Amino acid sequence: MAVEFCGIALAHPVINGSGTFDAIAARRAFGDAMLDAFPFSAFVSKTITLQPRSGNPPPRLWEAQAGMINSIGLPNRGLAGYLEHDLPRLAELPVPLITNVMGSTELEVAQLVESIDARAEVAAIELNVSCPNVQTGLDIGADPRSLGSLVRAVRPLTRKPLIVKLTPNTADVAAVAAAAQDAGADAVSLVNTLRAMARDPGSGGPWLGGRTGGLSGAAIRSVALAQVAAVSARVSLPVIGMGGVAHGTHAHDLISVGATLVAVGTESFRDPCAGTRIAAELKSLQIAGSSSIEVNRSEPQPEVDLNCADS
Amino acid sequence: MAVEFCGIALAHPVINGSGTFDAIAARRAFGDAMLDAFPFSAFVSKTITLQPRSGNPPPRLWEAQAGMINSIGLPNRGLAGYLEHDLPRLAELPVPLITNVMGSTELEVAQLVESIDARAEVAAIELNVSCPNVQTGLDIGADPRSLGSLVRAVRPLTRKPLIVKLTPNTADVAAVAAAAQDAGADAVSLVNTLRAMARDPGSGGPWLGGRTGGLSGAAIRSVALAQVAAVSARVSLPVIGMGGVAHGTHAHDLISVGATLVAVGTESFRDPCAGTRIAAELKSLQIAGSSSIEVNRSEPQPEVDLNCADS
Amino acid sequence: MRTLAPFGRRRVAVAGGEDAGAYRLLHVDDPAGPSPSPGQFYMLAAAEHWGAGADERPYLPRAFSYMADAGGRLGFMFEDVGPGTHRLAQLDAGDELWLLGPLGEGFSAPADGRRALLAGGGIGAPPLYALSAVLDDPHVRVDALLGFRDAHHARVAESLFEGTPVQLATDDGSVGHQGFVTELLARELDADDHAVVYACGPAPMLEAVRALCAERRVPAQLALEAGMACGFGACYGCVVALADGSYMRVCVDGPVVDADELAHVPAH
Amino acid sequence: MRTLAPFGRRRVAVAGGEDAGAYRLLHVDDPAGPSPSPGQFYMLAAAEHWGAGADERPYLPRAFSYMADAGGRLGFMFEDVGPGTHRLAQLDAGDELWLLGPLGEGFSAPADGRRALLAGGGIGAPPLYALSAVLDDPHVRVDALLGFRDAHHARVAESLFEGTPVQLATDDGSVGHQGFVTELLARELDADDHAVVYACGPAPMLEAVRALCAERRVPAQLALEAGMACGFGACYGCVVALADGSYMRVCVDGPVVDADELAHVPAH
Ligand SMILES: Cc1cc2nc3c(=O)[nH]c(=O)nc-3n(C[C@H](O)[C@H](O)[C@H](O)COP(=O)(O)OP(=O)(O)OC[C@H]3O[C@@H](n4cnc5c(N)ncnc54)[C@H](O)[C@@H]3O)c2cc1C
Ligand SMILES: Cc1cc2nc3c(=O)[nH]c(=O)nc-3n(C[C@H](O)[C@H](O)[C@H](O)COP(=O)(O)OP(=O)(O)OC[C@H]3O[C@@H](n4cnc5c(N)ncnc54)[C@H](O)[C@@H]3O)c2cc1C
Ligand SMILES: Cc1cc2nc3c(=O)[nH]c(=O)nc-3n(C[C@H](O)[C@H](O)[C@H](O)COP(=O)(O)O)c2cc1C
Ligand SMILES: Cc1cc2nc3c(=O)[nH]c(=O)nc-3n(C[C@H](O)[C@H](O)[C@H](O)COP(=O)(O)O)c2cc1C
Ligand code: FES
Ligand code: FES
Repeated sequence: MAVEFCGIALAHPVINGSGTFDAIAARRAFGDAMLDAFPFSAFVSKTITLQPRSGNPPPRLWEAQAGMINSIGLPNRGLAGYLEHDLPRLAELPVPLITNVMGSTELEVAQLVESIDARAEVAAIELNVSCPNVQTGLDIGADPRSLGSLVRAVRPLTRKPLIVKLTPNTADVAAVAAAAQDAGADAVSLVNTLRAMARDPGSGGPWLGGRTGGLSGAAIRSVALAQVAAVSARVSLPVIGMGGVAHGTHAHDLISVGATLVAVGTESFRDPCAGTRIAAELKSLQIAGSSSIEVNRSEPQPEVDLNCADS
Repeated sequence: MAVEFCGIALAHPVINGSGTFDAIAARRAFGDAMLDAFPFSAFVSKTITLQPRSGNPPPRLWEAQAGMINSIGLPNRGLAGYLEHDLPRLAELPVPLITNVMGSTELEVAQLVESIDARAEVAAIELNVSCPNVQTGLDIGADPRSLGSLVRAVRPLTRKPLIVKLTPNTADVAAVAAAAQDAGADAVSLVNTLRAMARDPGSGGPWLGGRTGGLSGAAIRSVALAQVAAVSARVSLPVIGMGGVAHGTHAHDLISVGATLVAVGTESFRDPCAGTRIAAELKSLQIAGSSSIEVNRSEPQPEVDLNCADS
Repeated sequence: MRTLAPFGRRRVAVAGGEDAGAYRLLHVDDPAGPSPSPGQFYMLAAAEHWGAGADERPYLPRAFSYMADAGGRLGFMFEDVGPGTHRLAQLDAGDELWLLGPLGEGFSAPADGRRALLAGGGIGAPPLYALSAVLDDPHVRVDALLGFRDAHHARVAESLFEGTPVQLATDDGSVGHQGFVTELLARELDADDHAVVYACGPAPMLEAVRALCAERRVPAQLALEAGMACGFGACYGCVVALADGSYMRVCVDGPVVDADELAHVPAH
Repeated sequence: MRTLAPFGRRRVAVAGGEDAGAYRLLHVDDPAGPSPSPGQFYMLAAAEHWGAGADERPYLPRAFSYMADAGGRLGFMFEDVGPGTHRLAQLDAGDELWLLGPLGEGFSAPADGRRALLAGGGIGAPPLYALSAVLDDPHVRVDALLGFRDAHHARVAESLFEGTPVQLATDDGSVGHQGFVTELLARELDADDHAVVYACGPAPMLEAVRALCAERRVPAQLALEAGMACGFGACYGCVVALADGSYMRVCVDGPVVDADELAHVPAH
């Protein structure tokens, strides 16, 4: 099950999705037993921004059909607080660290990448680009051009593997992935959450403090599989696949369409040890199946003239 | 509950989603009792193309988490067959008819619109634009520019209300809706299905004959609500909202964020009379609630600087 | 034959359930429903807890041929092969079901004095049993040829087909002929091929029956299966390719089809 | 006080369930779990059929304070207010649960000879009952003040709080004082305010307790509620704003919080 990812040796292919497992809080709740049984082969931090953020006003959660919507709003201590307070504690985890960062300008992202690059505790950097471009209003991650220029600008600032986390809220995620690859990214990860909304049963207004939020969990599994397949077919970079993974079969599906690693998010809320369970289920599937999975990184092409998603 | 839509008087706001109710087949299964208890206030045809299509090879269905994926592939008799064989039978329905059409070129769409325009039995025309633009490869409905030019080209060819059915597989559906409005559309409908995929548990390859398919049903409800809210806030056109509607509350949610009509798709597979039930539930909600629903067509704006769908 | 279904699903009560070998028998009270025609089917869903099973399924209703129909009480027989049948197998007296039907085109009776040969494999038995119950014309000879995996699966055959001579075949020979039901069928056709063959079962078995009957020029009616979402022609999901290259919808054009309309019976 | 939870959810058996007035009591065997501290909670989900309820929910586990803890048997009390509690209310002896916990920060015992005033509203009673069971120091006076909608809801109070003097308040006056539990609390504080107030209940009631204790300068520990996804600090979803403008996560920083850390108790 051991796997190499951008030169980093990992015990198995299952890691966490950014923002879905707080190892520091989990240690408060479960103690050091959590370290010995750490569920993931690498730990991805919650998104870090330059300045501290308190996040969105509550309510931040809505339970959807076989999924959930969140509008957490990236609460974090900010870069300085992360480096000083969080990173030393995270360094005590038994696995490599990936720091996820986001900035609203190229300059911000550059500062984040440079400072993280300076820290030996961090094995890789993940860019969260699911935030609006100040000019276009579109998410940077939805627009190949602005994503490309962002990655090109920060790529030289670090020798660490640079992972770009793609948003699913775009017409052609494979084109965005290709732009990331051309701009020098070392890997891509997807999917982030699907933009969604819920109404307050009482007031009738938006339920979430952030008004809209992101859908995750089982409900998005088949959308994630389609996007990971499309991206894996288009780019040669290693891909981290995620979206609704709850069992080894789901991880196996993502790996079979081309993912190198699989990340678990929402399922950890239902089962804090989901990562361990899924890695074990995946292992037995891989042993059962043709020793190693035969990976197919060619995009599924319809045989039909008009292929319409809807019918 | 009576409502006017583009000058068409409807008994209630609940219609069917294109391709999710075949009134001719239903009459074979249920007889004329189906006519007397027809569930929808208007009937939308399955998508009609210029030439006959047999559709995608089976399997065409996959059951997902609280939803389903289809790759039907727009089987239909083609324009001539529709006009000669289907339309006379559909004209026997007790409600106004909306014909949904799709073409892969402007010329094809123009021919479809012109010929449908000539038929008095048809009350309105819906354009399905969830198909790839031959040049860009992107769905026409994902690209404001190509959609705008398509609508501008065919708008003059009919006096009937022209509805544009939007795809959710795009970064900014409101921008596409705005392009449709600027080009002269009379209404927009959304959401179509979300691009999704499933793997064959046996072979490991794609399960669906069309390789990828479209996700519908409860799983996409909260994504549809967010997109209908965003579109209603951006355009002044009447909006037909759909996506996972299974109960009156879901219809009520869509109308509250600005939809004029609500369409039911997948739920009709679980309950053929879902339209009738949902209209009744909606009615009692509207009576219970502030006499008429207070509609809010202003887009939900986050109070936070960085609004990231994912957090 | 097609009996029209009332428009709309009905919430009905389970009168009882029993395990029969590898299968589950479910008896359902449908007082408001019409009497169905053999080969027709119903869409079933548990009224409670339909979903949240393996992989958060089932979501859609499931199709089942009716096996028996006595005074508004319907009988179904199925095997637990996934989340839908697993949930249905948990139901017992007093539980409730959503039921839609009867749906589809059923079998048509044998013409011009032909004998009826019922060839079933596994869960293909139910519609054939329903057929045998109505073929009570003394001038029509009826024989049932049923194939099962093993004696455990074949056990259900005992409780069925009273009055109809039954020959069994099992893959492991633990009861009856060891081998395929089509071998029994060939033997019967050798003896007397002035017959109509009625078949239901797994695709490979149906394909074998189709090929055999085509070669012998014996008319055959096959009850097909396909994954379904709606059961009444709404979704176009349940198609099977016909010999002329077009597709039929198993739920409205079938499930029973004349064998010679098919070039072959597809795997799914 | 905080007892660490074993890492990972445990599949445990329901020992029994009973209806107590408007509430459901659930007794759960958790032999592998540690003994929790009053005010802590567990995340619960039915092992079967968790989902496919109203609106295809629940999907996430649900948070419940434990009410009793005797030799590895935990007691919970809840009201059916939605799909999650509805499903849990169906569970009975032999059914299984997924359980994670004990979680969060519980109450701390009263210091320097203060009396303990337990103020509960509706489903706020359980953690206070758990607290009363451990405050068995004869030198510490304990009084429970419990508010309910009506006598039907108040019935559960009888079965609880043996050994602790209980005063009841109901909205409709059908039993005990007609009015708010905070009126009983004010009366008690008039009599003797060398006390620590422990409160759990609906937000408006907690806010009234907070305001009252702030005004009287009496220390109060509030057990808060918030919608939760994980219960162990992973999702950042369960936040409540503190007086200093920052947010606390109810599941790891709470659920018990010193009242003076809050400017007010928010509605959700
Ligand atoms: C007209 C008709 C009559 C029938 N009569 C009977 C009967 O009398 N008795 C009986 O036992 N059965 C009968 N069947 C078959 C029955 O409908 C299926 O066994 C049932 O639908 C299986 O559902 P499930 O959830 O238990 O299994 P599923 O999980 O649905 O698995 C069944 C098959 O579907 C495929 N599959 C697996 N996962 C998925 C997915 N997520 N989405 C889509 N397909 C998937 C696989 O090929 C699998 O073998 C009939 C079918 C038809 C069409
Ligand atoms: C620390 C803690 C301890 C608790 N202890 C107890 C206890 O001992 N006993 C007890 O009865 N309860 C207790 N609760 C409350 C209990 O967790 C909730 O009542 C339960 O989660 C309700 O779930 P439900 O599915 O039944 O209802 P829900 O449908 O979840 O409704 C509960 C509330 O959530 C909101 N809501 C409605 N729909 C949604 C949605 N789709 N997504 C998100 N929110 C929604 C509404 O405000 C609604 O009033 C505790 C809560 C916490 C945080
Ligand atoms: C509560 C919550 C918080 C999240 N926070 C972040 C975040 O801070 N940064 C980020 O890149 N992704 C974040 N995500 C997205 C997840 O990392 C993941 O991409 C998404 O949830 C899909 O995976 P899942 O379906 O397994 O949850 C968050 C998701 C959830 C549910
Ligand atoms: C089986 C199936 C077939 C469909 N066929 C069409 C179609 O032919 N044309 C079209 O515009 N939309 C088609 N749709 C999309 C629906 O009209 C609708 O937009 C979508 O299913 C979302 O609604 P729902 O969640 O209520 O099903 C189809 C959907 C399904 C499930
Ligand atoms: S099952 Fe929907 S058309 Fe046959
Ligand atoms: S419930 Fe997830 S952080 Fe508190």
